[in-house]
Amino acid sequence: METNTEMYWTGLSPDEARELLVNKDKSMKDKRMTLKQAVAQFIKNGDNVGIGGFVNIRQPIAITHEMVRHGFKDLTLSWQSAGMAPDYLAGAMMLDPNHFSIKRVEMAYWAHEAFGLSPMFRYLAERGMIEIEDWSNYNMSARFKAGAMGLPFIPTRGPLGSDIVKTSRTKVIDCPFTSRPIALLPASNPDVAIIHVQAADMYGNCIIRGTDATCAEIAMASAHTIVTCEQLVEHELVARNPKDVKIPFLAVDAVIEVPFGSYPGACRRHYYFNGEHIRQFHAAANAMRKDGSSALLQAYYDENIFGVECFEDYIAKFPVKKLLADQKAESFNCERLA
Amino acid sequence: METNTEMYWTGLSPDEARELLVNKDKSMKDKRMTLKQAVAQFIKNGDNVGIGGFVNIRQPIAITHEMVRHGFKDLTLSWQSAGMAPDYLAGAMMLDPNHFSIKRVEMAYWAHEAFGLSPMFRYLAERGMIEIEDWSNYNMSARFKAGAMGLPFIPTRGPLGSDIVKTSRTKVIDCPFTSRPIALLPASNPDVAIIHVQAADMYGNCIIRGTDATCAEIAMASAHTIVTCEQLVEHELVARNPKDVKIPFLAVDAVIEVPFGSYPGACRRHYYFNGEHIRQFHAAANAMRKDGSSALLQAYYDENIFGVECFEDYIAKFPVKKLLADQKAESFNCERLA
Amino acid sequence: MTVSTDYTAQEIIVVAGAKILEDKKVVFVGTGLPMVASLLAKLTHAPGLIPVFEAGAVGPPLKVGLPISVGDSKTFTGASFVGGLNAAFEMTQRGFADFGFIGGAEVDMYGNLNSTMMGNFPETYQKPAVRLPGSGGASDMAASCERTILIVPHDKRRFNEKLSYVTSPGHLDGSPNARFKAGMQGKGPYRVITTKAILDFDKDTNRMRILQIFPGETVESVQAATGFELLVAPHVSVFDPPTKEEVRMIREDIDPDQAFVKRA
Amino acid sequence: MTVSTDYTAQEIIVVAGAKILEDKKVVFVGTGLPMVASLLAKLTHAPGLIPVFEAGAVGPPLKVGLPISVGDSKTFTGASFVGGLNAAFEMTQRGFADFGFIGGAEVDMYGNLNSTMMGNFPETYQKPAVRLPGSGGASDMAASCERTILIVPHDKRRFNEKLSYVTSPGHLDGSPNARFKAGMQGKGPYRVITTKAILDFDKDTNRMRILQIFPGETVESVQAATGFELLVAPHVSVFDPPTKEEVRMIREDIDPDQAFVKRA
Repeated sequence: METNTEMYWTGLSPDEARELLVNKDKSMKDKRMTLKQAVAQFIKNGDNVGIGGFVNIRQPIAITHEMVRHGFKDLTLSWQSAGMAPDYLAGAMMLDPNHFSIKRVEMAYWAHEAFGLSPMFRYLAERGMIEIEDWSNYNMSARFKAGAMGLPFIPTRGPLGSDIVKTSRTKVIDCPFTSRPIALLPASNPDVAIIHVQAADMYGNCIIRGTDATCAEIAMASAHTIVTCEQLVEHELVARNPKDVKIPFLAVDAVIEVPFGSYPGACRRHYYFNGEHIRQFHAAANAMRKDGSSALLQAYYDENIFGVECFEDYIAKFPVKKLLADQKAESFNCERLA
Repeated sequence: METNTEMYWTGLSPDEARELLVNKDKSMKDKRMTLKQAVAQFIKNGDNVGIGGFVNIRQPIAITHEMVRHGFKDLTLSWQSAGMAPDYLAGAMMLDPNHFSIKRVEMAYWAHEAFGLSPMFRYLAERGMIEIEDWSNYNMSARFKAGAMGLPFIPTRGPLGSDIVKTSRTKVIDCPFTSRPIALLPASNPDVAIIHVQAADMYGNCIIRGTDATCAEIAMASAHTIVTCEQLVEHELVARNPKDVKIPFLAVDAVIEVPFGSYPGACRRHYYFNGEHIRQFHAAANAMRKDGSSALLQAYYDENIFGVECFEDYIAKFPVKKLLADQKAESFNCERLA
Repeated sequence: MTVSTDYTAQEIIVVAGAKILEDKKVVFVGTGLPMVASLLAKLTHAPGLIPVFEAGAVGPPLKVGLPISVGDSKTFTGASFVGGLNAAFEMTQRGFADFGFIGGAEVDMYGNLNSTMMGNFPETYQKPAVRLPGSGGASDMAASCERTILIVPHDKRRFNEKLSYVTSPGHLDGSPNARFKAGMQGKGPYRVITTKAILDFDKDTNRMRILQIFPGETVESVQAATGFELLVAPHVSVFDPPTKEEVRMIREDIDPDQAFVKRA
Repeated sequence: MTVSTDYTAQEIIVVAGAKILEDKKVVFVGTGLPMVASLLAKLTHAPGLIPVFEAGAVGPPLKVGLPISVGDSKTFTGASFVGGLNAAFEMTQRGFADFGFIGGAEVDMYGNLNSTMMGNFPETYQKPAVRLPGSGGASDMAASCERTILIVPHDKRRFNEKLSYVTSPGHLDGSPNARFKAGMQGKGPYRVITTKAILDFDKDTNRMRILQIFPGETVESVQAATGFELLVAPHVSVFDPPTKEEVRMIREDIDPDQAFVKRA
């Protein structure tokens, strides 16, 4: 793909990202708001949106639901490996590209491991409806890291020898110290990061359990960051163990307490996957991928996203016993006293 | 200095560092031994030694005492900011370069903040007895990080515009993405890392409190790592909160429990600085710097290092009340239930 | 050990994968069958195996069951170290991973793998016939693990002379030192485990070579299912079929829910 | 506010440093007087000031007393974020530090600083007349903080046309956009606080300029203690002397042990 091999910045250039941060109010202030407010205030058409989590773990699902309700045009989505979060956005585009559209994805993996391929990705890609820039997991993580470090690029071995070099903005140089080839990857500085974490205080200091994924890097790289959390806690509790904080308040713009905010994906300490619901959603999308029939997918969105006011209403549709079972399943992974 | 501007690797080249690690036994085994064994087994003449901690915080003082007792020739020492650890090594060289000698230092800062300059550094540098390569704190931290990442270099802004570019192996290139200059720093892969931490298990999983400094990066970059710890704890206790582990066992070769191992420097949760003792040591070295009289410095080493079998004997020379007072001072910084 | 008589193709892959892993080594575990194989190795001959998962877990005992994702909560409990993706891949790039398990939809004779797209490259890259998930961490593991173990179902459409897309580089064009010259690290593809055989790579040509065949297969049947010419090791042996106990462990202890090892 | 009559040179530096800091901004705090100034600012007009220390503490309340090192345990207690040096400098390089406080043994008219060596450069770099501690984090702060505040005791030997060594770059040669062209970030030196005056930099030439003089000084006395020609702002005012309360706070509340602010 010719455009990917020419250099240009999607999202912000390193100098733009710097300038925005310099001029931003970085004070320690109360950042609580509703998810509706946060999505309306910090995301705009054409933005590059950095998506946190990893595959279906700690993905910002509640935020993507709200984005779908709001509607956005021509987004670029950036992540390393993701499942349900881009699925929800892509499914909305399948149903009505005038309400929601993705222009481009920069990523390593869009599928579901044990839960299979993404029918949404196949639908959009195989019809040529989105630009794709393939990277690897480390490539994308390192690109966010470069953005978080205020650097224009970062060296990696990762894409060497692969066609990723040919279909991306990677530049391969001879290392000036060893003379061996090394890849330079352009930084990623998204316009906005969407992140779900286990706990945060009202200033945006975030505690992450289990994998940090690339959430801190995405938040630090982005011009703005929206954080949802399972638990909103007192700052004093957080400050007692500042080394548990993975994203400092300086990098966060909005904090919203959303229990089950990564559901039907998993969130360490809180709940394990709801595989049934993931499969049900995919079945609806797969029907449309195969024969173009949107009825099932439309019904899914009408029922779960367009037909509700907020994510809490979506969660309330699940049987209590199922929610408790998924919490119980996680408590087996991660036994602890309440 | 002409030699610093030509490229060569001190310590290990990135490819040598890789090869050594690949062929190393990385299994989870009991790595407890005496400090004497560890220093004899893992440090050799001519090595590049990476020093952990920051200025006089959590420096590997016990390890440097043992190194002085053992005697080493032609060491290269690498760190970002350090105080007492290189002072102890340099003081030994002032007294007898045939017993202990430093060939080269690669560092950002060698002094003591509130406790003043290092008379040892002035003595050796102003007599032209050691090669110096000046860097900044971030430069050195990033060089260790590049080594820890298996990369030959890392880009930074840090030395741009300064004479560090002229007196170091920095290479400035035009960024292939922005066309603006950017500095590339060669990785540092020391032969051996010497690190003190608050707690470790017998496999070498290390818990660090307060600043992580650059300890994880130095350990991951080095061919071998010697760790001393205030507290040796059960693996099960460590594994209960694996996110507290800052250096994984894979990067560690020797674990030795040495209470007060950073004394007379400070160690978060354990003890605050013993400024009196730092000043007493410096006064002895300063006398020699000013007029060449080694008597005071020799007496200090005979009393505290050569005249004792091990670091515990050195600590035992301090009045109990002073040790308790320095523990008490730290408990004020860092109140917690025992 | 009694030999199993009703093992499946996935089960023999898992057993072969487990046996290739050496005790006390570090294995960078990809999603799917490699997780099952690593757990089986750890429960049998390699209790000291150190699993690393790309989402950040290093050295977990895996005592709370089979993870269904490499970022699964089950990978973190009791681990020695937990960071994020950068930390895991930086360690790998540094040389901490002795083995890496990778898979793909297509493989060529030098062990290069495709998990990105099927179609004409580069023409249809942006509108492929079949869009696959993408590299995930495979390209990085391929570039930086010391040795890689490839898992590919054996099928003529998957063993191709030319790949649609090289996602995870193997021995590249097979020329001497090709990986080193390209800036990569590690020795590259070490074994290929398929539904029919275990293959390695010829030292001189870096071409894929039949090392062991699975029960019921012949050198000819393996070659017949391959879209390029395979080399053949001097003494091709038949891989021991899984034992009843190994199959029981996979079905009952490791993957009772058939998350990855399907019975049908 | 009653004016103090017995303040010392270091005390007026601290008060001036504190006043330059703005509330709710992020200040990257170097060792020594900047720590005292930041604490004074936080206790007076800038309670929302966010201190960052290069050893890794971000946003500590500093309620357990004055740190005597930028890696001191006192910087970590109650902080919002604690990493290591890479984390702190990466944040700075990204643009999180509004102000950085740096010092040196020598400064030139463009705010470049030396804290490395005194002697002939490059000839005696490896055997300097006086070896100073080295950059520490100063060079990084100079390259990447948005604005830097310089603290240098005012003395002809320290304010030089040409430095022995440029450790921490300021406005370089003063030419337009010199910093940007050199690859650095931020606007560079903003104020210089000396024992005699507060100086800024002329917008066009980037040359050091007298902005305010300390009580007892004149434009001439400041120039006389300077080894290069200073520019003079249109309306040079006299900086208000510290108040009794400010001096009391420094002596009793902030630095009772005279760790950095010596009374003699």
